[in-house]
Amino acid sequence: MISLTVHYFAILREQRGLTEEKLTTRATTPTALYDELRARHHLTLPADRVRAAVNDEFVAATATLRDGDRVVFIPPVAGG
Amino acid sequence: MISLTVHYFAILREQRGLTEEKLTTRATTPTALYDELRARHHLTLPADRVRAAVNDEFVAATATLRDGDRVVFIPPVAGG
Amino acid sequence: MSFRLSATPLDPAALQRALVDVRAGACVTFEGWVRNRNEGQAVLALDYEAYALLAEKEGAKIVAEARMKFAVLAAHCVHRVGHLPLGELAVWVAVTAEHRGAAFDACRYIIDEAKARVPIWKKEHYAGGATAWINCATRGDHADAIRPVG
Amino acid sequence: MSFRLSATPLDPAALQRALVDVRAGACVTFEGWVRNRNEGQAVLALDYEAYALLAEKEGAKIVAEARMKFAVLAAHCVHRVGHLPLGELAVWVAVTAEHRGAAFDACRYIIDEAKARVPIWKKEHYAGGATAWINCATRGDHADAIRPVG
Repeated sequence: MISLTVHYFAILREQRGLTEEKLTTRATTPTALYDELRARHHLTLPADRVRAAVNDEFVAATATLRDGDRVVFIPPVAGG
Repeated sequence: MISLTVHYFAILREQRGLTEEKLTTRATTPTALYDELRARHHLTLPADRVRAAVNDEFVAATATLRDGDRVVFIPPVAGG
Repeated sequence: MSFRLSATPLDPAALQRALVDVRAGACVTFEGWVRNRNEGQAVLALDYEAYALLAEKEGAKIVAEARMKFAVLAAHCVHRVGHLPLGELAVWVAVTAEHRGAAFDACRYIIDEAKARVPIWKKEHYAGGATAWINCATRGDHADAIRPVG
Repeated sequence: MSFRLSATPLDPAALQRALVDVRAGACVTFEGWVRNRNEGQAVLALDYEAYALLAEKEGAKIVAEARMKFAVLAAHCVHRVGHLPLGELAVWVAVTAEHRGAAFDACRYIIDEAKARVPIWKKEHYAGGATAWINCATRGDHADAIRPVG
Protein backbone atom coordinates (compact mmCIF):
# COMPACT_ATOMS: atom_id res chain seq x y z
CA MET A 1 0.00 0.00 0.00
CA ILE A 2 1.26 3.48 -0.86
CA SER A 3 -0.03 6.90 0.20
CA LEU A 4 -0.70 9.45 -2.54
CA THR A 5 -2.26 12.86 -3.05
CA VAL A 6 -4.65 13.05 -6.01
CA HIS A 7 -5.72 16.37 -7.57
CA TYR A 8 -8.81 16.76 -9.72
CA PHE A 9 -9.51 19.36 -12.40
CA ALA A 10 -12.45 20.29 -14.61
CA ILE A 11 -14.91 17.45 -15.33
CA LEU A 12 -13.09 15.13 -12.94
CA ARG A 13 -13.20 17.73 -10.15
CA GLU A 14 -16.94 18.15 -10.65
CA GLN A 15 -17.64 14.41 -10.81
CA ARG A 16 -15.43 13.64 -7.80
CA GLY A 17 -16.83 16.65 -5.92
CA LEU A 18 -13.47 17.82 -4.55
CA THR A 19 -10.15 19.25 -5.77
CA GLU A 20 -7.74 16.96 -3.91
CA GLU A 21 -7.61 14.02 -1.53
CA LYS A 22 -5.05 11.88 0.21
CA LEU A 23 -5.54 8.14 -0.18
CA THR A 24 -3.82 4.80 0.14
CA THR A 25 -3.95 2.29 -2.69
CA ARG A 26 -2.60 -1.03 -3.95
CA ALA A 27 -2.47 0.48 -7.49
CA THR A 28 1.09 0.80 -8.77
CA THR A 29 0.44 2.67 -12.06
CA PRO A 30 -1.62 5.75 -13.01
CA THR A 31 -3.95 3.59 -15.12
CA ALA A 32 -4.64 1.14 -12.32
CA LEU A 33 -5.25 4.02 -9.90
CA TYR A 34 -7.56 5.79 -12.35
CA ASP A 35 -9.60 2.65 -12.94
CA GLU A 36 -9.97 2.21 -9.18
CA LEU A 37 -11.12 5.83 -8.74
CA ARG A 38 -13.35 5.68 -11.80
CA ALA A 39 -15.24 2.66 -10.46
CA ARG A 40 -15.52 4.15 -6.96
CA HIS A 41 -16.69 7.62 -8.02
CA HIS A 42 -18.50 6.88 -11.31
CA LEU A 43 -16.17 9.05 -13.39
CA THR A 44 -17.36 9.05 -17.00
CA LEU A 45 -14.09 9.34 -18.94
CA PRO A 46 -12.42 6.00 -19.73
CA ALA A 47 -8.75 5.63 -18.73
CA ASP A 48 -7.55 5.86 -22.34
CA ARG A 49 -8.82 9.46 -22.60
CA VAL A 50 -7.12 10.65 -19.43
CA ARG A 51 -3.41 11.48 -19.16
CA ALA A 52 -1.47 11.40 -15.93
CA ALA A 53 1.03 13.72 -14.31
CA VAL A 54 3.13 12.82 -11.30
CA ASN A 55 4.83 15.57 -9.29
CA ASP A 56 3.95 18.08 -12.03
CA GLU A 57 5.43 16.14 -14.97
CA PHE A 58 3.54 14.18 -17.59
CA VAL A 59 4.14 10.43 -17.14
CA ALA A 60 3.27 7.27 -19.07
CA ALA A 61 0.09 5.46 -18.08
CA THR A 62 2.28 2.55 -16.99
CA ALA A 63 4.76 4.58 -14.89
CA THR A 64 5.42 3.30 -11.37
CA LEU A 65 3.73 5.22 -8.55
CA ARG A 66 5.75 5.77 -5.38
CA ASP A 67 4.73 6.56 -1.84
CA GLY A 68 4.16 10.31 -1.42
CA ASP A 69 3.57 11.06 -5.13
CA ARG A 70 1.28 13.89 -6.16
CA VAL A 71 -0.91 12.49 -8.95
CA VAL A 72 -3.05 14.54 -11.36
CA PHE A 73 -5.40 13.02 -13.92
CA ILE A 74 -5.76 15.20 -16.99
CA PRO A 75 -9.02 15.06 -18.98
CA PRO A 76 -8.88 15.99 -22.71
CA VAL A 77 -7.60 19.56 -22.86
CA ALA A 78 -9.37 22.44 -24.59
CA GLY A 79 -7.40 25.65 -24.37
CA GLY A 80 -7.65 28.49 -26.86
CA MET B 1 0.14 60.24 -83.80
CA ILE B 2 -1.82 60.11 -80.52
CA SER B 3 -1.73 62.40 -77.50
CA LEU B 4 -1.24 60.77 -74.10
CA THR B 5 -0.59 61.67 -70.48
CA VAL B 6 2.18 59.64 -68.83
CA HIS B 7 2.59 59.43 -65.05
CA TYR B 8 5.81 58.37 -63.35
CA PHE B 9 6.29 56.83 -59.92
CA ALA B 10 9.23 55.85 -57.73
CA ILE B 11 12.46 55.05 -59.62
CA LEU B 12 10.92 56.12 -62.94
CA ARG B 13 9.79 59.43 -61.44
CA GLU B 14 13.29 60.11 -60.16
CA GLN B 15 14.99 59.11 -63.41
CA ARG B 16 12.55 61.07 -65.57
CA GLY B 17 12.67 64.01 -63.16
CA LEU B 18 8.92 64.71 -63.19
CA THR B 19 5.64 63.10 -62.13
CA GLU B 20 3.64 63.51 -65.32
CA GLU B 21 3.86 64.84 -68.84
CA LYS B 22 1.68 65.18 -71.93
CA LEU B 23 3.23 63.89 -75.14
CA THR B 24 2.45 62.77 -78.66
CA THR B 25 3.78 59.49 -80.00
CA ARG B 26 3.65 57.04 -82.89
CA ALA B 27 3.79 54.16 -80.34
CA THR B 28 0.60 52.11 -80.31
CA THR B 29 1.36 49.81 -77.36
CA PRO B 30 2.66 50.34 -73.81
CA THR B 31 5.83 48.40 -74.62
CA ALA B 32 6.61 50.51 -77.69
CA LEU B 33 5.95 53.69 -75.73
CA TYR B 34 8.11 52.55 -72.81
CA ASP B 35 11.02 51.67 -75.11
CA GLU B 36 10.73 55.12 -76.72
CA LEU B 37 10.77 56.84 -73.30
CA ARG B 38 13.50 54.59 -71.98
CA ALA B 39 15.84 55.50 -74.83
CA ARG B 40 15.03 59.20 -74.61
CA HIS B 41 15.41 59.51 -70.81
CA HIS B 42 17.95 56.76 -70.03
CA LEU B 43 15.56 54.82 -67.80
CA THR B 44 17.38 51.81 -66.33
CA LEU B 45 14.59 49.24 -66.05
CA PRO B 46 14.07 47.12 -69.17
CA ALA B 47 10.53 46.93 -70.58
CA ASP B 48 10.02 43.35 -69.38
CA ARG B 49 10.30 44.48 -65.75
CA VAL B 50 7.75 47.26 -66.05
CA ARG B 51 3.97 46.74 -66.08
CA ALA B 52 1.55 49.19 -67.61
CA ALA B 53 -1.76 50.66 -66.52
CA VAL B 54 -4.08 52.63 -68.77
CA ASN B 55 -6.80 54.77 -67.26
CA ASP B 56 -6.12 53.20 -63.85
CA GLU B 57 -6.44 49.55 -64.94
CA PHE B 58 -3.60 47.09 -65.50
CA VAL B 59 -3.27 46.28 -69.21
CA ALA B 60 -1.21 43.87 -71.32
CA ALA B 61 2.10 45.13 -72.70
CA THR B 62 0.59 44.73 -76.17
CA ALA B 63 -2.69 46.56 -75.49
CA THR B 64 -3.66 49.27 -78.00
CA LEU B 65 -3.12 52.85 -76.83
CA ARG B 66 -5.80 55.38 -77.77
CA ASP B 67 -5.73 59.13 -78.04
CA GLY B 68 -6.29 60.75 -74.65
CA ASP B 69 -5.21 57.69 -72.59
CA ARG B 70 -3.61 58.15 -69.18
CA VAL B 71 -0.63 55.76 -69.09
CA VAL B 72 1.29 54.71 -65.99
CA PHE B 73 4.42 52.54 -66.04
CA ILE B 74 4.77 50.43 -62.92
CA PRO B 75 8.25 49.43 -61.74
CA PRO B 76 8.60 46.22 -59.67
CA VAL B 77 6.46 46.74 -56.58
CA ALA B 78 7.68 46.42 -52.98
CA GLY B 79 4.89 47.03 -50.53
CA GLY B 80 4.80 45.60 -47.02
CA MET C 1 10.03 33.97 -24.90
CA SER C 2 7.28 33.24 -22.41
CA PHE C 3 4.01 31.53 -21.64
CA ARG C 4 1.79 32.56 -18.78
CA LEU C 5 -1.71 32.32 -17.39
CA SER C 6 -3.75 35.36 -16.41
CA ALA C 7 -6.78 35.57 -14.14
CA THR C 8 -7.52 39.13 -15.30
CA PRO C 9 -8.42 40.61 -18.74
CA LEU C 10 -5.59 40.94 -21.26
CA ASP C 11 -4.51 44.23 -22.84
CA PRO C 12 -3.06 43.26 -26.25
CA ALA C 13 -1.66 46.72 -26.99
CA ALA C 14 0.28 46.71 -23.72
CA LEU C 15 1.40 43.10 -24.23
CA GLN C 16 2.62 43.87 -27.72
CA ARG C 17 4.79 46.77 -26.58
CA ALA C 18 7.11 44.23 -24.94
CA LEU C 19 7.90 42.90 -28.44
CA VAL C 20 9.19 46.15 -29.95
CA ASP C 21 12.49 45.40 -31.71
CA VAL C 22 14.09 47.32 -34.59
CA ARG C 23 15.47 44.05 -35.99
CA ALA C 24 11.89 42.78 -36.53
CA GLY C 25 10.21 43.17 -39.92
CA ALA C 26 7.10 41.17 -39.04
CA CYS C 27 4.81 40.72 -36.05
CA VAL C 28 2.02 38.14 -36.28
CA THR C 29 -0.55 37.90 -33.50
CA PHE C 30 -3.32 35.42 -32.86
CA GLU C 31 -6.24 36.27 -30.58
CA GLY C 32 -8.77 33.66 -29.52
CA TRP C 33 -12.13 35.27 -28.70
CA VAL C 34 -15.14 33.82 -26.88
CA ARG C 35 -17.68 33.36 -29.67
CA ASN C 36 -21.43 33.05 -29.42
CA ARG C 37 -21.85 29.61 -31.02
CA ASN C 38 -20.12 26.24 -30.93
CA GLU C 39 -21.28 23.25 -32.93
CA GLY C 40 -24.72 24.75 -33.40
CA GLN C 41 -25.37 25.75 -29.80
CA ALA C 42 -25.75 29.32 -28.52
CA VAL C 43 -22.94 29.98 -26.06
CA LEU C 44 -23.31 32.63 -23.33
CA ALA C 45 -19.96 32.43 -21.54
CA LEU C 46 -16.96 30.19 -20.83
CA ASP C 47 -14.99 29.05 -17.83
CA TYR C 48 -11.33 28.21 -18.30
CA GLU C 49 -9.63 26.12 -15.66
CA ALA C 50 -5.91 25.27 -15.69
CA TYR C 51 -3.51 22.98 -13.92
CA ALA C 52 -1.35 26.04 -13.52
CA LEU C 53 2.04 24.57 -12.71
CA LEU C 54 2.07 22.05 -15.54
CA ALA C 55 0.30 24.43 -17.96
CA GLU C 56 3.05 27.03 -17.57
CA LYS C 57 5.75 24.37 -17.88
CA GLU C 58 4.21 22.82 -21.03
CA GLY C 59 3.45 26.24 -22.51
CA ALA C 60 7.05 27.38 -22.01
CA LYS C 61 8.20 24.17 -23.72
CA ILE C 62 5.99 24.89 -26.74
CA VAL C 63 7.29 28.45 -27.04
CA ALA C 64 10.88 27.15 -26.81
CA GLU C 65 10.12 24.58 -29.53
CA ALA C 66 8.81 27.35 -31.79
CA ARG C 67 12.03 29.25 -31.23
CA MET C 68 14.08 26.20 -32.26
CA LYS C 69 11.98 25.42 -35.36
CA PHE C 70 11.54 28.92 -36.79
CA ALA C 71 13.76 31.99 -37.17
CA VAL C 72 11.92 34.18 -34.68
CA LEU C 73 13.09 37.06 -32.52
CA ALA C 74 10.45 36.80 -29.77
CA ALA C 75 7.36 34.73 -29.01
CA HIS C 76 4.84 35.19 -26.22
CA CYS C 77 1.60 33.51 -25.25
CA VAL C 78 -0.84 34.47 -22.49
CA HIS C 79 -3.93 32.38 -21.71
CA ARG C 80 -6.87 33.48 -19.58
CA VAL C 81 -8.37 31.45 -16.78
CA GLY C 82 -11.67 32.14 -15.01
CA HIS C 83 -15.13 33.17 -16.22
CA LEU C 84 -15.15 34.89 -19.63
CA PRO C 85 -18.14 36.65 -21.24
CA LEU C 86 -18.80 36.68 -25.00
CA GLY C 87 -16.22 38.56 -27.03
CA GLU C 88 -13.57 38.31 -24.31
CA LEU C 89 -9.96 37.69 -25.30
CA ALA C 90 -9.17 34.12 -24.17
CA VAL C 91 -5.69 33.61 -25.57
CA TRP C 92 -3.09 35.90 -27.13
CA VAL C 93 -0.03 34.77 -29.08
CA ALA C 94 2.47 37.15 -30.67
CA VAL C 95 5.63 36.40 -32.61
CA THR C 96 8.20 38.76 -34.10
CA ALA C 97 10.73 37.79 -36.76
CA GLU C 98 12.88 39.40 -39.40
CA HIS C 99 10.66 37.86 -42.08
CA ARG C 100 6.94 37.15 -42.11
CA GLY C 101 7.10 33.44 -43.01
CA ALA C 102 8.73 32.48 -39.71
CA ALA C 103 6.38 34.75 -37.75
CA PHE C 104 3.24 33.18 -39.28
CA ASP C 105 4.54 29.63 -38.91
CA ALA C 106 5.67 30.06 -35.30
CA CYS C 107 2.44 31.80 -34.26
CA ARG C 108 0.37 28.99 -35.72
CA TYR C 109 2.62 26.32 -34.20
CA ILE C 110 2.24 27.84 -30.73
CA ILE C 111 -1.55 28.06 -30.78
CA ASP C 112 -1.99 24.62 -32.38
CA GLU C 113 0.31 22.94 -29.86
CA ALA C 114 -1.08 24.90 -26.92
CA LYS C 115 -4.61 23.78 -27.74
CA ALA C 116 -3.47 20.15 -28.04
CA ARG C 117 -1.07 19.88 -25.11
CA VAL C 118 -1.48 22.51 -22.39
CA PRO C 119 -3.64 21.33 -19.46
CA ILE C 120 -6.38 23.95 -19.72
CA TRP C 121 -10.06 23.05 -19.85
CA LYS C 122 -13.04 24.93 -21.20
CA LYS C 123 -16.60 24.72 -19.92
CA GLU C 124 -19.26 26.26 -22.12
CA HIS C 125 -22.42 27.81 -20.69
CA TYR C 126 -25.36 27.56 -23.08
CA ALA C 127 -28.58 29.47 -23.51
CA GLY C 128 -31.05 27.55 -21.34
CA GLY C 129 -28.55 26.94 -18.57
CA ALA C 130 -26.83 23.69 -19.61
CA THR C 131 -23.04 23.46 -19.49
CA ALA C 132 -20.41 21.17 -21.05
CA TRP C 133 -16.70 20.49 -20.68
CA ILE C 134 -15.36 20.64 -24.23
CA ASN C 135 -13.80 17.43 -25.61
CA CYS C 136 -14.99 15.48 -22.57
CA ALA C 137 -18.24 14.00 -23.87
CA THR C 138 -18.44 10.22 -23.61
CA ARG C 139 -20.15 7.62 -25.76
CA GLY C 140 -23.65 7.96 -27.18
CA ASP C 141 -25.00 11.47 -26.82
CA HIS C 142 -23.36 14.26 -24.89
CA ALA C 143 -25.34 13.40 -21.77
CA ASP C 144 -22.26 12.61 -19.73
CA ALA C 145 -20.48 15.85 -20.44
CA ILE C 146 -23.44 18.19 -20.82
CA ARG C 147 -24.94 18.80 -17.43
CA PRO C 148 -28.60 19.83 -17.80
CA VAL C 149 -30.04 22.51 -15.56
CA GLY C 150 -31.36 21.40 -12.16
CA MET D 1 -13.70 44.18 -46.06
CA SER D 2 -11.39 46.98 -47.04
CA PHE D 3 -7.98 48.09 -48.21
CA ARG D 4 -6.71 51.62 -47.81
CA LEU D 5 -3.61 53.78 -47.80
CA SER D 6 -2.70 56.09 -44.96
CA ALA D 7 -0.33 59.04 -44.92
CA THR D 8 -0.40 59.18 -41.11
CA PRO D 9 0.73 56.68 -38.43
CA LEU D 10 -1.55 53.69 -37.81
CA ASP D 11 -3.16 52.87 -34.47
CA PRO D 12 -3.58 49.07 -34.49
CA ALA D 13 -5.70 48.98 -31.32
CA ALA D 14 -8.18 51.45 -32.82
CA LEU D 15 -8.15 49.67 -36.18
CA GLN D 16 -8.84 46.34 -34.53
CA ARG D 17 -11.88 47.62 -32.67
CA ALA D 18 -13.70 47.78 -36.03
CA LEU D 19 -13.41 43.98 -36.20
CA VAL D 20 -15.20 43.16 -32.95
CA ASP D 21 -17.78 40.44 -33.69
CA VAL D 22 -19.26 37.89 -31.24
CA ARG D 23 -19.37 35.33 -34.05
CA ALA D 24 -15.56 35.43 -34.34
CA GLY D 25 -13.43 32.87 -32.50
CA ALA D 26 -10.14 33.97 -34.05
CA CYS D 27 -8.43 37.20 -35.04
CA VAL D 28 -5.06 37.02 -36.79
CA THR D 29 -3.09 40.20 -37.46
CA PHE D 30 0.07 40.84 -39.42
CA GLU D 31 2.14 43.96 -38.84
CA GLY D 32 5.03 44.90 -41.11
CA TRP D 33 7.60 47.01 -39.26
CA VAL D 34 10.48 49.08 -40.62
CA ARG D 35 13.54 47.07 -39.59
CA ASN D 36 17.12 48.21 -39.23
CA ARG D 37 18.75 45.88 -41.78
CA ASN D 38 18.00 44.56 -45.24
CA GLU D 39 20.30 42.19 -47.11
CA GLY D 40 23.22 43.09 -44.90
CA GLN D 41 22.87 46.87 -45.06
CA ALA D 42 22.02 49.15 -42.14
CA VAL D 43 18.71 50.85 -42.90
CA LEU D 44 17.81 54.21 -41.32
CA ALA D 45 14.36 54.91 -42.76
CA LEU D 46 12.00 54.11 -45.64
CA ASP D 47 9.89 56.03 -48.09
CA TYR D 48 6.74 54.37 -49.40
CA GLU D 49 5.19 55.76 -52.56
CA ALA D 50 1.93 54.49 -54.05
CA TYR D 51 -0.06 54.81 -57.24
CA ALA D 52 -3.00 55.47 -54.97
CA LEU D 53 -5.94 54.90 -57.26
CA LEU D 54 -4.75 51.56 -58.63
CA ALA D 55 -3.27 50.48 -55.29
CA GLU D 56 -6.62 50.83 -53.56
CA LYS D 57 -8.38 49.07 -56.43
CA GLU D 58 -5.92 46.15 -56.49
CA GLY D 59 -5.84 45.96 -52.68
CA ALA D 60 -9.64 45.76 -52.52
CA LYS D 61 -9.54 42.97 -55.11
CA ILE D 62 -7.06 40.99 -52.99
CA VAL D 63 -9.19 41.38 -49.87
CA ALA D 64 -12.26 40.24 -51.84
CA GLU D 65 -10.33 37.22 -53.13
CA ALA D 66 -9.39 36.28 -49.57
CA ARG D 67 -13.05 36.46 -48.63
CA MET D 68 -13.96 34.09 -51.48
CA LYS D 69 -11.19 31.59 -50.74
CA PHE D 70 -11.43 31.38 -46.95
CA ALA D 71 -14.29 31.29 -44.41
CA VAL D 72 -13.61 34.70 -42.89
CA LEU D 73 -15.92 37.20 -41.21
CA ALA D 74 -13.90 40.37 -41.87
CA ALA D 75 -10.58 41.31 -43.43
CA HIS D 76 -8.87 44.70 -43.47
CA CYS D 77 -5.54 45.98 -44.71
CA VAL D 78 -4.03 49.45 -44.29
CA HIS D 79 -0.69 50.42 -45.87
CA ARG D 80 1.37 53.47 -45.00
CA VAL D 81 2.79 55.90 -47.53
CA GLY D 82 5.37 58.61 -46.84
CA HIS D 83 8.57 58.71 -44.82
CA LEU D 84 8.80 56.07 -42.07
CA PRO D 85 11.45 55.88 -39.33
CA LEU D 86 12.80 52.60 -37.90
CA GLY D 87 10.25 50.56 -35.99
CA GLU D 88 7.29 52.29 -37.65
CA LEU D 89 4.24 50.23 -38.58
CA ALA D 90 4.24 50.06 -42.41
CA VAL D 91 1.36 47.69 -43.10
CA TRP D 92 -1.40 46.20 -40.97
CA VAL D 93 -3.60 43.24 -41.95
CA ALA D 94 -6.30 41.79 -39.70
CA VAL D 95 -8.70 38.94 -40.34
CA THR D 96 -11.48 37.54 -38.15
CA ALA D 97 -13.09 34.14 -38.64
CA GLU D 98 -15.04 31.57 -36.67
CA HIS D 99 -12.00 29.27 -36.74
CA ARG D 100 -8.30 30.03 -36.67
CA GLY D 101 -7.27 28.12 -39.80
CA ALA D 102 -9.17 30.45 -42.11
CA ALA D 103 -7.96 33.54 -40.24
CA PHE D 104 -4.29 32.53 -40.57
CA ASP D 105 -4.63 31.52 -44.22
CA ALA D 106 -6.50 34.65 -45.27
CA CYS D 107 -4.13 36.98 -43.40
CA ARG D 108 -1.13 35.40 -45.08
CA TYR D 109 -2.82 35.45 -48.48
CA ILE D 110 -3.54 39.15 -48.20
CA ILE D 111 -0.02 40.20 -47.23
CA ASP D 112 1.62 37.87 -49.78
CA GLU D 113 -0.57 39.11 -52.63
CA ALA D 114 -0.36 42.74 -51.55
CA LYS D 115 3.44 42.62 -51.62
CA ALA D 116 3.41 41.02 -55.07
CA ARG D 117 0.64 42.98 -56.78
CA VAL D 118 -0.21 46.34 -55.21
CA PRO D 119 1.58 49.30 -56.86
CA ILE D 120 3.50 50.53 -53.82
CA TRP D 121 7.25 51.16 -53.90
CA LYS D 122 9.81 51.24 -51.14
CA LYS D 123 12.96 53.31 -51.05
CA GLU D 124 15.50 52.45 -48.39
CA HIS D 125 17.77 55.05 -46.82
CA TYR D 126 21.08 53.57 -45.67
CA ALA D 127 23.68 54.59 -43.13
CA GLY D 128 26.11 56.73 -45.14
CA GLY D 129 23.39 58.42 -47.15
CA ALA D 130 22.85 56.07 -50.12
CA THR D 131 19.30 55.10 -51.11
CA ALA D 132 17.76 52.31 -53.20
CA TRP D 133 14.37 51.46 -54.67
CA ILE D 134 13.75 47.88 -53.59
CA ASN D 135 13.41 45.27 -56.38
CA CYS D 136 14.47 47.85 -58.97
CA ALA D 137 18.19 47.08 -59.28
CA THR D 138 19.36 46.30 -62.81
CA ARG D 139 22.11 44.08 -64.14
CA GLY D 140 25.56 43.76 -62.63
CA ASP D 141 25.83 45.43 -59.26
CA HIS D 142 23.13 47.56 -57.69
CA ALA D 143 24.65 50.74 -59.09
CA ASP D 144 21.59 51.59 -61.14
CA ALA D 145 19.15 51.37 -58.30
CA ILE D 146 21.36 52.46 -55.43
CA ARG D 147 21.98 56.15 -55.74
CA PRO D 148 25.20 57.10 -53.97
CA VAL D 149 25.40 60.28 -51.97
CA GLY D 150 26.29 63.46 -53.86
